[in-house]
Amino acid sequence: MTRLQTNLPGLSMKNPIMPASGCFGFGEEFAKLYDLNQLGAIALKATTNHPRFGNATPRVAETPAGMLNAIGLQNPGLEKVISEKLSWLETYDTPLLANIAGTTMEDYEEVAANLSETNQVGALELNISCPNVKEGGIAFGTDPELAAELTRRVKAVSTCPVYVKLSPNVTDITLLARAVERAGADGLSMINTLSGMKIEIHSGKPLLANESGGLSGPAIKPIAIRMIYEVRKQTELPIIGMGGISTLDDVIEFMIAGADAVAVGTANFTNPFICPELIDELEDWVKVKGLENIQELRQKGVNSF
Amino acid sequence: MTRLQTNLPGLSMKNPIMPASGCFGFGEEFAKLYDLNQLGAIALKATTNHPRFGNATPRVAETPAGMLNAIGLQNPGLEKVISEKLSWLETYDTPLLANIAGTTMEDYEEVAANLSETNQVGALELNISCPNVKEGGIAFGTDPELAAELTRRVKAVSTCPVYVKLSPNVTDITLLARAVERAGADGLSMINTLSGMKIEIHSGKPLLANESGGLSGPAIKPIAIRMIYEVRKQTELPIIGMGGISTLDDVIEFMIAGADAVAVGTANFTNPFICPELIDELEDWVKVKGLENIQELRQKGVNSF
Amino acid sequence: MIVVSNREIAENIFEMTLQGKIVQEITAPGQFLHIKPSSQPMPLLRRPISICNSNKQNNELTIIYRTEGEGTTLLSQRKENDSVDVLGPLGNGFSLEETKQEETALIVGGGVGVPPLYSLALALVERGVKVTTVLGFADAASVFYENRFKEAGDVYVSTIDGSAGNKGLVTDVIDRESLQFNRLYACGPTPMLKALEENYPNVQGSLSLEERMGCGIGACFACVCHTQNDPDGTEYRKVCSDGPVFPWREVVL
Amino acid sequence: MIVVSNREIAENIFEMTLQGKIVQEITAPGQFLHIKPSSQPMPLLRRPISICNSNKQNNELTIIYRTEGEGTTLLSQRKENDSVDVLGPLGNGFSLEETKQEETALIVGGGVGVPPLYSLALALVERGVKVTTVLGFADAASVFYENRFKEAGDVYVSTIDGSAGNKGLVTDVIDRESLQFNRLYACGPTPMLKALEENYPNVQGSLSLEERMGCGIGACFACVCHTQNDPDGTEYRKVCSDGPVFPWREVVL
Ligand SMILES: Cc1cc2nc3c(=O)[nH]c(=O)nc-3n(C[C@H](O)[C@H](O)[C@H](O)COP(=O)(O)OP(=O)(O)OC[C@H]3O[C@@H](n4cnc5c(N)ncnc54)[C@H](O)[C@@H]3O)c2cc1C
Ligand SMILES: Cc1cc2nc3c(=O)[nH]c(=O)nc-3n(C[C@H](O)[C@H](O)[C@H](O)COP(=O)(O)OP(=O)(O)OC[C@H]3O[C@@H](n4cnc5c(N)ncnc54)[C@H](O)[C@@H]3O)c2cc1C
Ligand SMILES: Cc1cc2nc3c(=O)[nH]c(=O)nc-3n(C[C@H](O)[C@H](O)[C@H](O)COP(=O)(O)O)c2cc1C
Ligand SMILES: Cc1cc2nc3c(=O)[nH]c(=O)nc-3n(C[C@H](O)[C@H](O)[C@H](O)COP(=O)(O)O)c2cc1C
Ligand code: FES
Ligand code: FES
Repeated sequence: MTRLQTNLPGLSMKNPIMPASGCFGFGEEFAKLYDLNQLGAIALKATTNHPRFGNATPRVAETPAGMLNAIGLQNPGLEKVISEKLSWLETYDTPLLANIAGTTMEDYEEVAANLSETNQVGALELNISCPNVKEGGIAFGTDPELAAELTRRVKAVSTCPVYVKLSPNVTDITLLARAVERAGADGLSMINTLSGMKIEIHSGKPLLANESGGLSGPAIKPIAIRMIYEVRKQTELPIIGMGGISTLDDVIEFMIAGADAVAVGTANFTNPFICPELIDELEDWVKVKGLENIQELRQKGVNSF
Repeated sequence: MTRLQTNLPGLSMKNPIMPASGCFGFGEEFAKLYDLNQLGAIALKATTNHPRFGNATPRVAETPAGMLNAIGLQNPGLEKVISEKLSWLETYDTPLLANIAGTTMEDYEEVAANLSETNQVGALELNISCPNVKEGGIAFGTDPELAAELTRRVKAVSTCPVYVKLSPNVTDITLLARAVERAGADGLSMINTLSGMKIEIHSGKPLLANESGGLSGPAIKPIAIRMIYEVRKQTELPIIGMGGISTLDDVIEFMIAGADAVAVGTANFTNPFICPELIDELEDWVKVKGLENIQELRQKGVNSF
Repeated sequence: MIVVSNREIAENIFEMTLQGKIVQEITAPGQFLHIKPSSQPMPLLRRPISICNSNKQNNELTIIYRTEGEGTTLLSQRKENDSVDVLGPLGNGFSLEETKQEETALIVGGGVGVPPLYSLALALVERGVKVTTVLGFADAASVFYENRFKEAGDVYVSTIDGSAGNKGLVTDVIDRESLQFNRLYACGPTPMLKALEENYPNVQGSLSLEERMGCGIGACFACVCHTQNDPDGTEYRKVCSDGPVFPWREVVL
Repeated sequence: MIVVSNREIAENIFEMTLQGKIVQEITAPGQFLHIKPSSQPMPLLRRPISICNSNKQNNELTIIYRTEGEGTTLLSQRKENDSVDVLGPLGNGFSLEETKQEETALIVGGGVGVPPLYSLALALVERGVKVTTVLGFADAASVFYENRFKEAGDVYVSTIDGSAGNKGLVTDVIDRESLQFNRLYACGPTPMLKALEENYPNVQGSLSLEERMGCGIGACFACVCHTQNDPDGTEYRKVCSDGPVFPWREVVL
């Protein structure tokens, strides 16, 4: 396993593959299917200070090679996440990346402070980009100033490294990346979903109760690759890459583009065993290719072969 | 045919369906397959003041439910477009939407002035959003001020209506739409392609010689629908909708979202007869639904049924 | 799983028999499968389809589905011996224990809500429960399994246009025939379930719900619904893993 | 078109026979088909595959393809009697007129560049042209159609690893055997075509090119290449509609 070992700030990972936030709950369901210790890390579902029910249903819709979701950050809230979810996860030695969300900067600070205090999460992932929260969450993800200020404030109250999850719904994602880097981010996660909509022509209405939702899945992969490639040219910050990964080739493509590790989201719904399968395939591939360690891929980037 | 009649500024169309710019050349190839007079209009390939060879090959790549292209605005230049292409098109009575591109505002003005002077084009479509032109074309599409100024200047030298083709690679497309509306645009075309990339993992290099390219096809449809829906809420300007249309349901979905007419791009490559087929299907559907005219769809919008 | 047979049994209604080991894991009528419609990567998401009946001896189960859109249409094209990617059995089915011997169970199904009720009917009869079934369809062409349900007891069919059985809704039939029952089991369109809940405010038994799903296993929160006694609106149930079967009046319809 | 047969004739190399009226429209060896790999919407783009041979009597044509990626793999799974969505025949083939009776044509093919040359060889022989063929493959397992080409004249096979025929490149064979010819026809990897063009700077004849395509009919400008005598670099040819066959030294390789 050592060839796949991937050490990122706060996350000492057996391999560079983790499930993406929101597509894996807090791990309980998948723990019935396989041993979570196989995973490089686990990105937890977004946690907010108070419990959230989320949006009305329907919350998901299928699109060509993708899906829209408007879950609306449903979660049991900070207190229960700590008392129930994190304590359940304690038996695993896989590092946790706790995704946090909020409406105001104070919300984020509260969640960040409390979660990092538990010493149970390896790192925090600031979800500044969820397109399904209307109250203002979106602005953090599109305005470099706000993103930087939020990063700075969360860093100040956190005892563990902080990754910022970038939104693709922006004109120039490198501006956001550089802004949060200057503000002290320890790493980047990219990309979150693209804002999209589907209209159900029989009713003539948007299919999702929330009208629009976040587009994920293979359809968005070319956009994710382009953005990671662009950001990688401008920063050496660790990048957790995601957006449509469902095959070994996808994992390799993301790492060549500049990702240090990858997260698998939507593909968990099609194949709940996708993460351990990809880990096995990657291990075989690295051996066949004779790579000493997986980091060579991303370090050499587009000169890999 | 009258139920499908669609009258937009400069374009008196038998039906609301046209091929999208760049996916139909100047019509010559498709004229061998069917009578171009069946089409509502024809969006011509982008024309620049001087001939352009475009980018190195490979220029196209397939992606999940989509494709990337980096043609780079190859075209024979203003002079030949007028002397060869427009004169060939003279025998058709289908209105022409001439897509124009350039590097500087003066380029656009020159092409716009000359093309509209021919009296052969019904309207102009300002391509301010082609992600494959590096010299600055991109800035026009992402900066509302620049987009507005360009629109104003092109309007000033044009004798026919001017549509502005918006880029989806922006944080808030409604800002662009409103800026060009205030600057005098007669209509909007949306959306152009999303900037994307594919890395060929065997070589470890971007597959396209140009590295990145524009993502089109069904994959981007949810993004197009969302953007048209958003823009429609803010303006009554005519919208030519496009992005992944390949079925009758798609056409209807775009019109409900707020498009007055639609353009079909990538689908012409899969099925060169797609435009006349969709026109026939739409005509049947309108009859079955008992609509007096197709505009009812977009006028009622999400309250259609 | 392997397709044993796949045939149209009513207009746009297909019955597919599948063979595979997961049949052994079925614990109750009302559980469902999460099915990948095609062997190709697209369409992306699985489709939830109820288990209609199963046979542990030969590892076979039956599903019945209507061709609604892309996924079910692709499913209808699968042929004998094709292999189908199936996740399941998922969810919690109907609990049989709640109905005592000699009691009468009224089973009410609407359209493609009918399938999961078939194995329920058989299981109830096996327990010694008396079963009466009311099946509602759009029209004569979409009626299926009427005779199968007769194995379990009296069957009333209604169609909206009256082209088969009684004209009207299932609730009309129940009223007209003054059907009496101790327990009510239902699956079908939400308006039907709502009407039943309103007409029989004290009814005991359970209903099976539909909701659009992502994962099907409880991880993505696509399929949640509100609960009825929940003043602050933060309580929820997941249709895929807490349901799809719920007691009457537990969740908001 | 309808699949008459589809079978593996060498490692990852399939020969498919298709039937349909468009066979009547074939005008020259070297034209190609633009094939939708699957009956599903994905993959989106068609795949260009050369016509290997055709028979106007029974409306059949043959293609030979290597399973490279998603599209050709899907094609390899198509079965007898399946219908395949085919656009074509497209492009301009080899012109036979340029070679006179009694002249000698050297045909050089590399890998999956070999197929279009087969009908060319037959057509040349029919004109009374003498044909010598050199076929280059990666290894013994990928060799195909060696015997077929023998119907048209002498055949030399080379493989890169020497596991069949001569070891080395096709150009090595031509040198070693001092093959003489009036015309040279070639199709294969660009490095092979380049080597031929450099080794025989005055050669007459033509070559067939590959380029990634969108439309396949000349409308999208995906497949252009530069021309050789073009000081300002704005001249171009479209591989799909001006080619795929070009005279030597017309386009930049
Ligand atoms: C627990 C459960 C059991 C079901 N059992 C049956 C059954 O036994 N027989 C039967 O015919 N149908 C059943 N359904 C409905 C069935 O899942 C949908 O008809 C089917 O998913 C439609 O897929 P499609 O691709 O044909 O349609 P599309 O409209 O193209 O589907 C697009 C997307 O929407 C989802 N979707 C569309 N309609 C529904 C729906 N009603 N419920 C859930 N998801 C939907 C699809 O799964 C897919 O992800 C059940 C649904 C649930 C939730
Ligand atoms: C005029 C012409 C004739 C050809 N004739 C033959 C033939 O007779 N036999 C044969 O085996 N191959 C032939 N090819 C190559 C064949 O088109 C590709 O191998 C095939 O498209 C690969 O598709 P894929 O989906 O399997 O591969 P993928 O790599 O998954 O394809 C992805 C995309 O790239 C395109 N692509 C990939 N490789 C090529 C290529 N070499 N040329 C053009 N497009 C490519 C595909 O068409 C598709 O759009 C020909 C190509 C051209 C241009
Ligand atoms: C159902 C669903 C729920 C999601 N919830 C979250 C979330 O809570 N927090 C977050 O940062 N991202 C969330 N995401 C985004 C994913 O983590 C990921 O960034 C995105 O889906 C792209 O990856 P994919 O294409 O592999 O799914 C969610 C995605 C989906 C599909
Ligand atoms: C090969 C190709 C070339 C294109 N060239 C142009 C162009 O010259 N000018 C332009 O405005 N848009 C161009 N486009 C964008 C299309 O007009 C259209 O906006 C986009 O492809 C989305 O529609 P689609 O998904 O139906 O293809 C091009 C698209 C493709 C695929
Ligand atoms: S479908 Fe994912 S939680 Fe129910
Ligand atoms: S493939 Fe479109 S021009 Fe050649």
